[in-house]
Amino acid sequence: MDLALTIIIDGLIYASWLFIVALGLTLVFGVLRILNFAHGGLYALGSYGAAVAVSAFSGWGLGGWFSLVAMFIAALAVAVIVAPVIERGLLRFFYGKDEVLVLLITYAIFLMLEDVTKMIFGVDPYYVFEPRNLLGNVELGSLFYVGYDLALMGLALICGFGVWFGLNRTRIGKITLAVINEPEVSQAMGVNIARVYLLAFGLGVFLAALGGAFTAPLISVQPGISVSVIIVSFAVVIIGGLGSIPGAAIGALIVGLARSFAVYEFPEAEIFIIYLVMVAVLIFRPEGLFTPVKARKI
Amino acid sequence: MSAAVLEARGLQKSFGAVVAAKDIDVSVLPAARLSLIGANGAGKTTFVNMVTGWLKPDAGQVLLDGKDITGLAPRRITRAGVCRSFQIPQLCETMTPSENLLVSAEIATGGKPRFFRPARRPETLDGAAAVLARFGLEEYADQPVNELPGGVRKLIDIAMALAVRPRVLLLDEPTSGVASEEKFPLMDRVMAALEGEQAAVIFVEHDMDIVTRYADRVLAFYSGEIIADDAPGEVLADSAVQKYVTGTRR
Amino acid sequence: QETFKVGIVTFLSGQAAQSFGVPAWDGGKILVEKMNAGEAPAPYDKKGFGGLVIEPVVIDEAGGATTQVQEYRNLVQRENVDVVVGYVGSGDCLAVAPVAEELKQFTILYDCGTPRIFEDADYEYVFRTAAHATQDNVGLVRYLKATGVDIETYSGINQDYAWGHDSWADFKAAMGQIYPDATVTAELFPAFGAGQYGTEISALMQRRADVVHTSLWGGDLQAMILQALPRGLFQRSQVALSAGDHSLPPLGDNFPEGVIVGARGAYGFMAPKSELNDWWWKIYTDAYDVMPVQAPYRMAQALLGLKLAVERAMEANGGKKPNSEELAAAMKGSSWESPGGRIEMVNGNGHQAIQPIGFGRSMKNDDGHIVLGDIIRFPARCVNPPADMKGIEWIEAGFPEAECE
Amino acid sequence: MLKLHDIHVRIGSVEAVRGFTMEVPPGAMIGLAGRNGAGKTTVMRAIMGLAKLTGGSIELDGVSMAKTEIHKRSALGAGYMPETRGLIPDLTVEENILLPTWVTPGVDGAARLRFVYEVMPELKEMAGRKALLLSGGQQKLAALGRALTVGSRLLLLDEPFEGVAPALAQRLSEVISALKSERLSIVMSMSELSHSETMLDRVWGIERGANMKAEA
Amino acid sequence: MSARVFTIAALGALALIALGLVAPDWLLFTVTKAIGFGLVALGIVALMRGGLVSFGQGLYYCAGAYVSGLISNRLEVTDVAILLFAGALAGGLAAAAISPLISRYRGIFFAMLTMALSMVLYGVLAKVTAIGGSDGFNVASPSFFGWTPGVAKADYALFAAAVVAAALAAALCRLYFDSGPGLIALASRENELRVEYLGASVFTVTQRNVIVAGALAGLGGALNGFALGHIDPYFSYWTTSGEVVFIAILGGYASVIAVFGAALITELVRSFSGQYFPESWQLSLGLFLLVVIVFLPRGFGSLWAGRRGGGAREEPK
Ligand SMILES: Nc1ncnc2c1ncn2[C@@H]1O[C@H](COP(=O)(O)OP(=O)(O)OP(=O)(O)O)[C@@H](O)[C@H]1O
Ligand SMILES: Nc1ncnc2c1ncn2[C@@H]1O[C@H](COP(=O)(O)OP(=O)(O)OP(=O)(O)O)[C@@H](O)[C@H]1O
Ligand SMILES: [Mg+2]
Ligand SMILES: [Mg+2]
Repeated sequence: MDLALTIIIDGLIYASWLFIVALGLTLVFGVLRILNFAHGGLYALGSYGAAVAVSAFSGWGLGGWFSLVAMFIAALAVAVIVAPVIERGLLRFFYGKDEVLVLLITYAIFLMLEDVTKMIFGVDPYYVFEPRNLLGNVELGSLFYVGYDLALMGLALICGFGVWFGLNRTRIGKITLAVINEPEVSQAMGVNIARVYLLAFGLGVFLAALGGAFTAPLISVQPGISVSVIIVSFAVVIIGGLGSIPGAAIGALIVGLARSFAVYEFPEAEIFIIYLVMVAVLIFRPEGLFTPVKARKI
Repeated sequence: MSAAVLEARGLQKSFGAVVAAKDIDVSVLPAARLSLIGANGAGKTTFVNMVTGWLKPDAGQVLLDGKDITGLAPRRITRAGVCRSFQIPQLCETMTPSENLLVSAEIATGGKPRFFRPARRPETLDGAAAVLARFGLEEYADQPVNELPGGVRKLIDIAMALAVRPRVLLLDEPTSGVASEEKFPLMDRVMAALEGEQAAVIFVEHDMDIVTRYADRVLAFYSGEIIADDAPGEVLADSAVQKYVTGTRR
Repeated sequence: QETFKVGIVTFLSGQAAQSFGVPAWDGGKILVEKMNAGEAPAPYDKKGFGGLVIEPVVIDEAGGATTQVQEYRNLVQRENVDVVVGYVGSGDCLAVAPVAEELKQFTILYDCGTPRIFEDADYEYVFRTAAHATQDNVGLVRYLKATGVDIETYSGINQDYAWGHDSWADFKAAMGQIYPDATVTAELFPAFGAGQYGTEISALMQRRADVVHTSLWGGDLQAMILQALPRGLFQRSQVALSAGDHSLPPLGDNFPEGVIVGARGAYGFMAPKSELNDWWWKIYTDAYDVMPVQAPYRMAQALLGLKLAVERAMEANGGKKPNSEELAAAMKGSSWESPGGRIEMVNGNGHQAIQPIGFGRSMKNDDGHIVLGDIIRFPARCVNPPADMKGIEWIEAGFPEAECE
Repeated sequence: MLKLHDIHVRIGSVEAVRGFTMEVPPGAMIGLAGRNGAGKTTVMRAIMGLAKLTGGSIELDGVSMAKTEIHKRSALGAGYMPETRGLIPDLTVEENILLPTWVTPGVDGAARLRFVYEVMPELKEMAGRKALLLSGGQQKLAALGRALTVGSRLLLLDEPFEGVAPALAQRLSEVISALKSERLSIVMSMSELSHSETMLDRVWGIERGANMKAEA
Repeated sequence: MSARVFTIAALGALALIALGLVAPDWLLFTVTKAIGFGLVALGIVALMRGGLVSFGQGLYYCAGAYVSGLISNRLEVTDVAILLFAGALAGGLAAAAISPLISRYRGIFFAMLTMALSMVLYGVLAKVTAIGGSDGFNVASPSFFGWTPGVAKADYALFAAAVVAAALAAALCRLYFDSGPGLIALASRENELRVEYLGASVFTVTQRNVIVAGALAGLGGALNGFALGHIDPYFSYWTTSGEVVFIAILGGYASVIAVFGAALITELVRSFSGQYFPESWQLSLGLFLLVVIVFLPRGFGSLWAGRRGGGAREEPK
C-alpha cells in the first residue's frame, strides 16, 4: 500500500540519518564511558567543514563526484584536528570519573564549540547544493525521492557494519574491549591505552562530523543546528542500550519509523514521540534494548 | 535431633554448559559449624548465592525453619535471618571502616526510619568503634576503605555481615587473602561474636587447618556435586576429596 | 556629553540569530551610527536623539523567556538603560511586558508577532512598533485572491509552538472567509529546529493540495525549501511563505520560482518607493552588501519612531532627557514614516502599531536572478483589525471596517 | 636481575611504601612476605608502573623501569598476575591469555599459548568461556596463564595461591617451580608461605612498606 | 541537634533578610531566582547522595510553577505561603506518582528517563493553548499574609519569603542527610549490593529521595514563577534541568548552603557574561564550567572517586 510504503521509506531515511549521528556517540560511550554532549557541536563542525570543502573543491574545478570526496575529507579533517585537542587536552584527565561529571564537561565543550564555530564561520548560512543532485531522483509509489537521501541508508549501513566489525571481530577491537574493562591491567599487559582512547574518540568525532557533512546538503548550515541533533541521538543511544552498535541501529529504526508514522497519523504528537518511545522502551528494558553482559559481582 | 534451621532440597543450577549445582541436598542444624570445601569452580559460591537469593536455582528449594525462601530477594532473606560475607569484599568504597559499620548497624537495627535523628550518635559511634576493636582494625578506622589492603577489606566485610544478628551466617572464603597469622584470630573473632547464639555458620574455606579447627562438619564439592559430607576427619581422609580438593597432604 | 542609553535585545546566537537577530542589529548599528552623525534624512536629521548621543547596549535574546525577564531587569536596574528596544520571540515579549510595566520602564517591542500582548492586557509603558501577526495571514489570503489563485484544497506546515499554531489558525480563519469552500488536506507541525523534513514533504505531496501554507522561518524554512525543491513540491502545489523573505538573500538563485513570499510588512522588494527607503537601502547594502530583509526594517522603524518620540518629549519638557512617563506620552498614538511605509500607533489604545503589508511572487528577472515580482501592497487598515477588536475575532467576523482602497 | 633500591610510593594520603630495597638474581625464586597492608601489592604495582614511584629506583637487567613507559615494560619480559586477577570479562579465557602477546612485539602467541596449556591443562577446558563467568579460583588460573605468556624474564605473582584449592595450589607451585630457569626470575607475594617455602630461594620480608628489620 | 540546625538556619535567614534591605533591586531579584534554582539543586543533591542524578527535575519545577501559578490566576488565591506550599505539594505528588516507575533505574538511564519524562510534559504543555501553549502565561506577584506590597516592595517581600523557604528547606535537608536513612542513602550510592544484603531496600531509598527532590523542585518552581512573573513550558525543558544539575555539582553534596551559593554564582556569571560578551557568552560560560570542574573538586568531592586508573584498585568487579 502506497501510504505504508512512504511511511516506511521516510522512516528509513530519517533512521539512517539518526544512526550515523548516534553511532559515534554510542562508540565513544562504549569505549571511554563518556556520554559526549559535544557530539552535536562536532556534527555542526562537520557540516561547516563540508560546506567549505565542497566549494573549495569546485573552486579547483573538482565538482561532481568529487564533492562527495570533499565532504569525506572535511569530516576526516575535523576528526584529525579536533579529536586530539579535546581528548588529549581535556577528557583524558577525567577517565573513570563520574559519568555525569564528564557529561557536564562535554556540555561545557559544546557551549564553547558553539561560539568558536560562530567566530570562525560567522552567522550567515552556508549551503552545499551540488552533492544532492548527483544521484538524481527516484520515483517510488506516487512520490519522488532524492537518490542522495536514499543513499544515506547505504552510508549508514557501511558505517555501522564497519564499526561493529572492527570492534567485535578484529584484534584491535578485542584490545579495545580490554581497555574498556581493565585499563590498568591492560597497560601492564603492554597495551598503549592512550592510543586506544585517542583512536576511539577520533573515530567518534569522525562519525559525528561525517553525519554533519552528509547532512549539510539537506540543510542551511548556520548556528543552532547542533542542539536539535544531540538530544535525539541521545535518545536513540539510550533506547538501543549505551555502547551497543546494533542497539543504536534498532533504536534509530524504531524512532525513525515512529516519527514518520506520527507525521502522517498524529502530527500533533511529533514533538514528543521520540521521548514517548524512549520511555516505553525503558519501561520494558531498563537499560535499553541491548545491554552489555555485566562482570560477575560475587 | 532438633529440626534443621536451613535446608536445601535438590538445588540445581547450570550456566550454559556448566553445571554449578547438581541436586544439592543439605540440612543444617542450629549452631552448626559447617565448612564447604571443594575444587575451584566446584559450586561453593554458587551454593551460597542460591541460599542467599543472589541466584535463583533452576530447581529445588531452600527452606529456613521449614519456610520456603527460594528465590526471595536477598533483602528479604537477610531479614529472615540468613546473611553472608563475600569472596570479593562488598564495601562502601569511599567510606571509612567505621562509617561502613555505622551503615550495617543502622540497617540492622531496622525499625521505622527516623529522619531527624542523627546517624552519628555517641552510642552508634561507640558501637562501631567496639566492632573495629574486636577485629583489631582501630588503626584503619578513618581511612577510606578503597585505600585499604585486601585482607583488611575482608575483615570489614565480615564485620558488616555480623552486624545483622543472623540465624544462619554464610562466609565465602573468609580467610583468603588474610595474612596467615591473622587467619586463626579472625575465625576466633567470628566464632566469639556468635558465642551463645544459636546461629549456624557455613563457611567456604580452602585452608584445611582452618577447616579441621573450626568445622564440626564438612561438605566437599566437586563439579557441582557434594562428594563427601561428614565430620572433618572422615572427609579429609576420603580419597576422592584428596584427589580433587585437598591434595595429597605431606 | 550626555548619552541616551538604549538596551537592545535580539538573538545573537542559536536558530534565530542568522535570520532575525543579527540582521536586525546590523541594521540598528548602521542606523544609530548615521543618526549619531546626524546624517539621516529629514525629519530624522537631528544628531542622535535630540542631541543626546545614542549609546546602545546589546544582549542576546537566547535562553528563553525566564532568562529574558532576568536580563531585562539587569538592563533596567543594573545598567540603568533609558529605553529597552527588543524581542523577536513572542514568548519573550509576553514575559517582559508585565515586568516593564511593574518597573515603569518605557519599552519598545520591535518585532514579535503575537496579538496577545495588547489583546490580553493594557500597558502604559510598553509599545509595539510593528503590526501583530494577524495581518500576515489576512494579507496572504487577500494576495492569493487578488492574484486569482483558485483554491479547492490547501495544507499547512508550521512549527510546533505558538507562532506556528497561531499563524495557521489565522490563515485557516482568513481562508474560511475568502475561500469558504476550500478544504484542508494536511496540517503538519514539525518540532522547532527539526531540520529534517523529508517525511513532512512526502506527507504534503501525498495529501496534495492547491496551496501549501507555511510560517516556517530561518534555518527550518531554508532546510524545508532545500529538501522539497528536488522532490517537486513547488511544482505540485502553490507554496506560500507567510514570512519567508529573509530566505531570499541566502538562497539566492536557488530559491524556487513561483513561490508567494511575505515579509510581515512592506519590506525589501515590497517596500514602497520613497527617499527614506532608498537611503536606508543604500546605507544597509553599502555596509553589509546584502539587501535588508524584514528584521532590519522593523528595527529601523522602531528606532526612528523612538527618535521622534524622544525629541517630541524633549520639546515638551524643555530639552531635558525625558523619563519613561514623558516618552510614553510622546509615543502614544503617534505615527511616523519608515522605510516600510507609515507606522501608526492606533491599536492597543495607542500602543500597538499598524502598518501596510506587501507580498510578491518569486521569479527570474531579466538577468536571470531570482527576485520578487507581482508585488501587491495592502494598506494598514485593510489587513489590521480596528482598535477595539481582537485579530482572530475580526477575521471570523468577516473583516468589519476593513479599508482596502 | 631485578633491583629495587629504596623505593617509595605514596598513594593518596598514605605512604604505602617507605624505602623498600630488594634484589632478585636471575633464575631466583623469591618470596615477598608480609602482613596485610605491608605493601606487597604496592611494590609489585610499582615495578609494573601502576603505582608511581615517589623515590628510589627500579632496574631490570640494568634498564631503569622508571624510564620505561608502562606499556613497554611487558616487552622487557615482565609478566604480572595482579591480586585482583584483572581478567577481561568480555573476552574468552584464551583471548585473555593471548592479550599480552598481541601487543608485545617479538612474542610468538601460538607457541606461548601451547606452552601455557601444557603446564596448565585446566585452562584448556575453559579456553572458550568468557572470563566473567569464571569462579574466583578459576580466574586466578587464567591470570597466571596470562602472566606466563610474556613473563620470560620476570614473573610477578601477587598472592597466586589466594583462594585456590589446596590440590590445585600444589599443582601451581609445581608448575611455577618447573618454570624455574637460569633466565627467569620469579617474585611471589604471599601472606602465607605454607605452599611454597620449600621451593623459594629467598624470602624478603616487608613491614609497613619497608624491609623487615631482620634482613637488609 | 535538630534545635541547633534550626537556630543556625533562622539566624542565617534573619541576617540575609537584613542584608536585603541595603541590596540593590536587581541583586534582590537575582538572589530570589538563585534560591529558586538552589532549591531544585538541593533536591538533586538529595538524589546524588543516593547515587543518582536527574536530568528531569524540570518536570517537578514546572509542575510546581504551573500549579501555583494557575491557583493564583484562576482561584485568586494570592497568599505566598499557600502558593509556595501548593507548588511544593504539586512537585512532591508528581514525584510520588512517577517514583514507582523510575526508582529502579540507575546511572545515566535514570538521568535520561527523567529527562524524557520532563520533555513529554514540555511537549504537552506547549500544546495546551488554554494555558498559553508554548508562550505560557503571566502571574501577578503574591500577597504576604494579607499584605500586598506595592511595586517598590514586591521584590523585597518575595526575596524575604524565598530566604525563609530556603532556610527551612536547608535545615530539613541537613537533618535528613545526617539521619540514619540519610546514611543508608549514601551507602546505596556506594554499594547497592551490600545494602540489599544488609536487609535494606535501595528501591525505597531511591523512591524517598525522588519525592524529596520533587517537592523541593516544585517549591523552587513556584518561587521562580512568581519571581519572574511569567511561567512557560520552558520550565520543563531539558536545558533548565541541565542548568540545575550543574549547580548541584558545583555545590557538591557535602554542604546544603554551598548549593545556594553555587546557584547565585552561576546566575551572576551567566548574566554578566551575557551583558559583557553578548556575542560570546556561551564561550565564557563554557570556560567557567570547565574551570570550576577542573579546579574546584571540593564542590563535588566524592564524585571524584576514581573508577579507572589511579585511585581505588579494588572496587568490586
Ligand atoms: N554468574 C555465572 N555465570 C556463569 N557461570 C557461572 C556463574 N557463576 C558461577 N559460574 C560457574 O559455575 C561454576 C561454579 O562457580 P562457583 O563460583 O560456585 O565456584 P566456587 O566453588 O566458588 O570456586 P572458587 O573456590 O574458585 O570460588 C564455575 O565453573 C563458574 O564458572
Ligand atoms: N588505592 C589505594 N589508596 C590509598 N592507599 C592505598 C591504596 N592501596 C593500598 N594502599 C595502602 O598501601 C598500603 C599497602 O597496601 P598493599 O595492598 O600493598 O598491602 P599488601 O601487603 O598487598 O596487603 P594484602 O596482603 O592485604 O594484599 C596499605 O596500608 C594501604 O592502606
Ligand atoms: Mg567461590
Ligand atoms: Mg596485596
